[in-house]
Amino acid sequence: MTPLLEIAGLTKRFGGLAALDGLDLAVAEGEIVSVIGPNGAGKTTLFNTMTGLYGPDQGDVRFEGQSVVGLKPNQITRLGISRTFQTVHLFPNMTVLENAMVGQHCRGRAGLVSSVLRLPAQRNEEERIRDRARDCLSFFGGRLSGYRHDQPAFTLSYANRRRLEISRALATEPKLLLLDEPTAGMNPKETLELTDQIWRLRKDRGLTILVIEHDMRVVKGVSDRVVALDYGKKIAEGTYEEVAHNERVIEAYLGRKAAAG
Amino acid sequence: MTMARSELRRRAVRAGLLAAVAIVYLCLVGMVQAFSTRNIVGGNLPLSRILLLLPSAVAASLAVRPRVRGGVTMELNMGEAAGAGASIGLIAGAAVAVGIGIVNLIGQEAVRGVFNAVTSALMLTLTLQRSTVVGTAILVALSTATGALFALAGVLAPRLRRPIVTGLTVVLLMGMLQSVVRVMLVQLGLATQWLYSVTFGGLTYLGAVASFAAGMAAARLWALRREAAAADAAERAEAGGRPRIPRAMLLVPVGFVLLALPALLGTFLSAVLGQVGIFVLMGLGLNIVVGYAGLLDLGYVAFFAVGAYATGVLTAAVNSGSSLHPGLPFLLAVPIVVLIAVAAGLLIGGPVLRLRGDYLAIVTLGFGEIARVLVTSDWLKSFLGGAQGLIAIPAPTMSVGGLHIDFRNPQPFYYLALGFCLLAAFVSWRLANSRVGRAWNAMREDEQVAEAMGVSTVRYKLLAFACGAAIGSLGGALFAVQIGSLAPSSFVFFISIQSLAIIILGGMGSIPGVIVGALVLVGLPGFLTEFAEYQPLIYGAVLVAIMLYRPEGLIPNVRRTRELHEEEVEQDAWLEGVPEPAPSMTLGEAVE
Amino acid sequence: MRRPSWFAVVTVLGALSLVAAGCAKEEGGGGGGGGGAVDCNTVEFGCVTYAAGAPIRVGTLLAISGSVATLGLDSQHGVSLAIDYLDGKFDGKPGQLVGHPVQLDNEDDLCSKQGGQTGGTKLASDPTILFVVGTSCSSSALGVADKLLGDKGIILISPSNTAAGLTAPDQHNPFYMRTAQNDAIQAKVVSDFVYTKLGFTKAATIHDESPYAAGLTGGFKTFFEQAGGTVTDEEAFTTIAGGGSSDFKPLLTSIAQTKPQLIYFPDFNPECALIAKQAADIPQLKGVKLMGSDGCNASTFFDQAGAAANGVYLSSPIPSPGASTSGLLDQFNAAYKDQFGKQTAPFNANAFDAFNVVAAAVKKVAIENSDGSVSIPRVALKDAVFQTKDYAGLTGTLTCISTGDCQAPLAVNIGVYLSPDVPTNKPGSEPIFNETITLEDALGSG
Amino acid sequence: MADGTTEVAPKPTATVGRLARFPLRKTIQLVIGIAVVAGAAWGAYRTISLGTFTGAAWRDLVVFGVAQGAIYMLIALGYSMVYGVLRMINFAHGEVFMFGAFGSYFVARVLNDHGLINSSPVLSIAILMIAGMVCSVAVAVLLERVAYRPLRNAPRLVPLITAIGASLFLQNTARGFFGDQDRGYPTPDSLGGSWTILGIPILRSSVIVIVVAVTMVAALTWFVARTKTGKSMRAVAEDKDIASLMGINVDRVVVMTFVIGGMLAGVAAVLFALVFGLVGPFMGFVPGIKAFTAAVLGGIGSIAGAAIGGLILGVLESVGPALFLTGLKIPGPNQLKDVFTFTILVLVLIFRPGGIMGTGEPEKV
Repeated sequence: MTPLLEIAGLTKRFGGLAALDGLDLAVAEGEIVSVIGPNGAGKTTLFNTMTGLYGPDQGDVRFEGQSVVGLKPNQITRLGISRTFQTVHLFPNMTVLENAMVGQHCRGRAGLVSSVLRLPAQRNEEERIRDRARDCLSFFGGRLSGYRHDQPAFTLSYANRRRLEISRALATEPKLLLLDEPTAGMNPKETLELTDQIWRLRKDRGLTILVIEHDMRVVKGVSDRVVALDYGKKIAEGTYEEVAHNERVIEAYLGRKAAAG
Repeated sequence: MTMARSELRRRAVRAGLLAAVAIVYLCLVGMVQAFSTRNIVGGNLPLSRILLLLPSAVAASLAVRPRVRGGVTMELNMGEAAGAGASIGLIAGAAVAVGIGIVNLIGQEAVRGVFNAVTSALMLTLTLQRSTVVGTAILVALSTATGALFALAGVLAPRLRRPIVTGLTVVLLMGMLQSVVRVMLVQLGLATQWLYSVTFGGLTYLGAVASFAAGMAAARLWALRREAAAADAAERAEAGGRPRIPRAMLLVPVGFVLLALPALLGTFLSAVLGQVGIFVLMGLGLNIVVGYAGLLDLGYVAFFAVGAYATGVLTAAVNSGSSLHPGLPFLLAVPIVVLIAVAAGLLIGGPVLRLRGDYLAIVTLGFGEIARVLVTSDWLKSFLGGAQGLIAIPAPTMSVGGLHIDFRNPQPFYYLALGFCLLAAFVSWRLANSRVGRAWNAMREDEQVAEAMGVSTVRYKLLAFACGAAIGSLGGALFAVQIGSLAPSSFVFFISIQSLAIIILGGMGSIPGVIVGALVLVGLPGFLTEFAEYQPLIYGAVLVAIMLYRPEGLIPNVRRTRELHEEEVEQDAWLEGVPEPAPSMTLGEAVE
Repeated sequence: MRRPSWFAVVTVLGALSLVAAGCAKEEGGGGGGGGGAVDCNTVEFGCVTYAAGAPIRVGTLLAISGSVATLGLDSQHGVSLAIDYLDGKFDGKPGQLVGHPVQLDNEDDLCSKQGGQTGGTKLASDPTILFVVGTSCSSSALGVADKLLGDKGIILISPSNTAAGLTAPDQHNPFYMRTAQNDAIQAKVVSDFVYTKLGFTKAATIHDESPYAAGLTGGFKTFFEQAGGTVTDEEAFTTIAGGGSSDFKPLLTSIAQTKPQLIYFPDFNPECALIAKQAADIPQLKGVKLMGSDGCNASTFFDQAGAAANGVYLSSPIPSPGASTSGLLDQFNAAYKDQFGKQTAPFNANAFDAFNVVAAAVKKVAIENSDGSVSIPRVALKDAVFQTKDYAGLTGTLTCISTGDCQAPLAVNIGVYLSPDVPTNKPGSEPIFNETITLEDALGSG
Repeated sequence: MADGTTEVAPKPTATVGRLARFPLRKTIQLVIGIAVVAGAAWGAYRTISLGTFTGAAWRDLVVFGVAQGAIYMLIALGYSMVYGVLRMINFAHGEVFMFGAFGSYFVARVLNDHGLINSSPVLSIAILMIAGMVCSVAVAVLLERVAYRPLRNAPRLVPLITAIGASLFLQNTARGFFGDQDRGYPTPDSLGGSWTILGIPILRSSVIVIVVAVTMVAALTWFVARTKTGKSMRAVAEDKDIASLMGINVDRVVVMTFVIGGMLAGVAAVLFALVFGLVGPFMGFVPGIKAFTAAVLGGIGSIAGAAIGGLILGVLESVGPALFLTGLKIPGPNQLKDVFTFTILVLVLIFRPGGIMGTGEPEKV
């Protein structure tokens, strides 16, 4: 069986610096894979390249067997890859519900004419979009439900903004979800909660998840497999235990720290 | 709690100085003198005198408003207010007096070498047509008295103040709109001499009193209605029911008034409303591009030109200055015009897809200029008429049961414009509340994220340009119909600014805002033709003032308001300490 | 207190209008009268009736604001003086027309189509307006104000519209006329001057995208090529106020490549002055003569162009020489200076004549009613104006022709200004060339 | 959590359409680019093969263009500096320029009345420059204080619209104050005529404009690179918040930026007035728009970019109509020069969105 996601020889350079350098990675359906590595290792660049924000210089990204290189971000989202951002990027002045409804955009078809005439098909679709958006928000229980639906997103607390971003990504109905440091800025309680929720995303929704994370407890808690990057190359891959004790990984983290100190 | 004396003094001096700057500015820029011939009431109250006293009045009534400092409201008593107002008026009056003195010292000729507006006529206006010393003294006294009076009005209870202010405003408006109202009454076959003086043109004293009373009565009625409505709402909230009258029902009287207007207002006012209609269309179109999609287009006049010229060329049946004159009927031409405009929108939108904000602004400005250059050019003269423009554009006509309707006549034209506006407003409204509108919104807020969430920014940007172009071209088509001939000098950058000012004043993204914006910025100057010269100045001031003090516009769109006051709301929320709802899951569940 | 609002407002408004209606019927209305040949109730467009002592209302639709205000205000002053002179003397006190005072309603044509439309609609909507003097700018009238007012049977008579199109047979509106000279005349005279007097056969033209300048350069081209000359280059620029550049050197260099003997630029200032100044800086234009028109011919040209004004030919249409002998022109000029100061544009005398031509016709057709009111039938008034023949006006002996041109045979002076400092060469000095022709002459040859 | 509370949405299997990978936008833009360049090349070929223009004429056109471009350059620097520091387009900069010209005009009139303009031209030009600078700086600083400072953290469209409003307001204020007729600006007689430099006769006024402009650009480059204020300007341009944490007074730096922009505009205004001999309330608008275009063209925020953009624009406006349109027998080619201005702007931005000297990197998420 072909893996859901297959990355082969992916290379992306900025000027002379290779942010990604011949990276290979495969993710099977239903897996949760963590990507770790020191700052500047190329983790976010990996996400950006996969989702079409950057075009790779070399290599290929195959999703469900077909290459997504050269597609625009919105097309890739339509194929079933969705993501969150390292620094939260919501639509701050739209309401919570509207944010999630934007996620549903790629699953709708209503265009200019049907929107203006409000044809039955468009009305049904609007209804469906609303229902699904509500459903995605309800994933976090009461945190984003009820009166919160009509609040503008910028009034949310930091943790809730992260949750809304995940809900919005869920609303695109992805098969593969890319989470970029989902627990950054959360307190330990919230972090624990989110760890559990990442599990549930797979259990309830059948998602395959690729997660960038710094918090090793989270990595340990969620990962089926861990991939470590440094200088855009894969330096280790395996279970949490294997990677955590890999010498090159330790060196990569400590070496950077030593250099910085 | 009353205010510390020193603080009061500081505030009065500050307000007085601001009023002084405003008066001196109004004199030097020529506005005072320009309005000296329009008598408002009788022969002794021309608009120029009102303008001279207005800054003191406004400054005084604002300066004495209660302020909240550190959670404590500070109010003034009547005596303090009158004193503060008098000093504000005195400072402002003294500034004018000093100005008069300086002019007399240096000599009028020398001053006029720099400031054009300092003429002997202006000096006479300032000294109230009297000798310099006496006139100046009277002016200062008047200014002081005005300051004191308006400061007193400022501390009155709102339920007393509002009717008075409304009454005065009505008198002022009736006086300013004298020729318009007079013509309207004459057309309705009503008498005017009791209301407007034949000799002075302005209101008679009887007319002024009647107008004031009408204003007071209207304000009172409005207040009563508000109270009733509030009581109603409270009752409804208790009962938890829906409004007694469905909102849609309110449209019936509104629609009735809209339909009846031309008959009530007569031809001239209908013509002005027709012009307002043209700019409502321009505003609605630009609103899609700027308000919904967030693409600042400074060359919107291009679509106006496309609409007008395409209509002119397509409907002309005889040689109109263009070698093409197919003579299509208007209704057949309009869809073609819209298609041409959409093509133009895509042509402009295509190359600028990657550009954002400021870059987009300058490039679209360039496209607007290119449109103007092309319609003027000798190169395209044989198609578009060049500098001489197009003439003999036929008016659409219709025959209903033997009644021949010519849509160039102001009243039928009003209905044509109304129809187009309703259509455009409907389309805008439906789009705003749909998947398309949501995509535009998302794109405006964060283009890259919107794209990552599956919104094709290329498609939606082009769609916004195309919709904006289509609606704007309808405005152009109406313009061609209304004027019947086109000159390239009508298609200048100022039209783009005018459209922008309309949506800024009304509130970006707000459809009622566009209508109000067009009424204020296009309608009022249409009624007050001597303001035409100061129209650009007033537009500039409006743009700056709105952005500084009320960036969401007069009739804001909810989301825009949030955007512009994001910081404040955040602070408020923090102050109020909005509690986080309890987590829906116990800690135990979350722990492995 | 349930729903006081709407009903109350409507009731109050209704009551007010009833009161107003009660006071109505004092003025206006049918007028009834109409003795003599005309029955006001049946004749097309009816009559305007003014009650005893009520003022006759006359509109003006002139460019009275913005950068062209000098043009419109100047004409407005001409009309005011005409009202002053109704009693046969310039004494600052208004005279009366057929026993009624005259009241002016001054509107602004903004020198644009929109202005013509707004002002025209406003005046056309007032049934008490007898006739309108205007517009200042041709574009405000053409197809806009002429039609709006004409549709109501209101005469529009312009002191300063010069565009040929307004009185072209296929475009002329029956209620439109003018006392300003048709551009065709000036273009013809300039062409004659350049071809015959100077003996040049190659000329280039520059217009400023205004209908006036484009009309003159177009007319010049037609006449000049008929005479046998060649127009080597036709250039145009956007005015500075309209968004154009102040740098004419590239444009002049381009023109220089076509080797004309003369450059004709019938534009306005400051562009005329800039062209004259910068042409002096182009070595390849050495020996090439420059020629402007009445648009350039203003004191600002000499101020701004300085020494570069030397040797520039300027044309200037003037009232025909016979007119000033009556002494009226001198009186008029003195009164103008007395009441309004410096004359800012050349069309005040045309405005004076415009008012008077119609006033004379009013005297012919006005019907005095028994109650002291006066009725003026609109169509008869128009016809009477068109019958004007050899009327002794300020600008000459005026005759109206069927396409609305009410003009004296026009003299066009062409002067050359050797130095702005030599008083004799200031505008209004002795022309080096002058030609007096009628419109028929000009058009007949073209 | 109970199962089945959330219905798992059916997963659509979207497939990539055949044309999905087709770079539509790039293709459109490439086609436009090629069409314009090909049209221009064809026009130029026809013009040159017609041979109406002499070599001297081309040389003159280039020199005129460079002189005009030098003025654009000076104004463009003001736009660029403000943009660099505040990320806003000071649309009213053209009016700052205009007020500078009026300020110096009133001084020039006094000097002329005393005959100083002709008797000591160098001194009077220096005085005029100072007068122009003072006036422009005053207007620029007032503008910043009243209209822009309260909006420093507002969404980006807000200050831009304010600036457009301020531009309109200032323009019409000047019109009300000083009248709408242009006024003749007294110029020294010695400024007329030309000097021959390297065998090319160049108008004296052009030489002065070019020399002053180049000097100012050099001085500004030095100022920004070397002085303390210049360095803090660069720091604020990088990141306002961090700069203020580093102890830089951001308000002061912003005011300094407007002061310098105003000074450059004042100098440009005096040069403009000396070359064309005119001042008027609308004189700032067109040079302002052109300079703004030049700044964007060169890469807004960059000093070298403003200089290069100004020069390109000046030369293109001067040479373009003659070179590209004469051969195509298009009547009134100079009428169409704004079409060149904005076409080159669009072309450059299509291929280099940051302008010629700018960076083309997309914003980072």
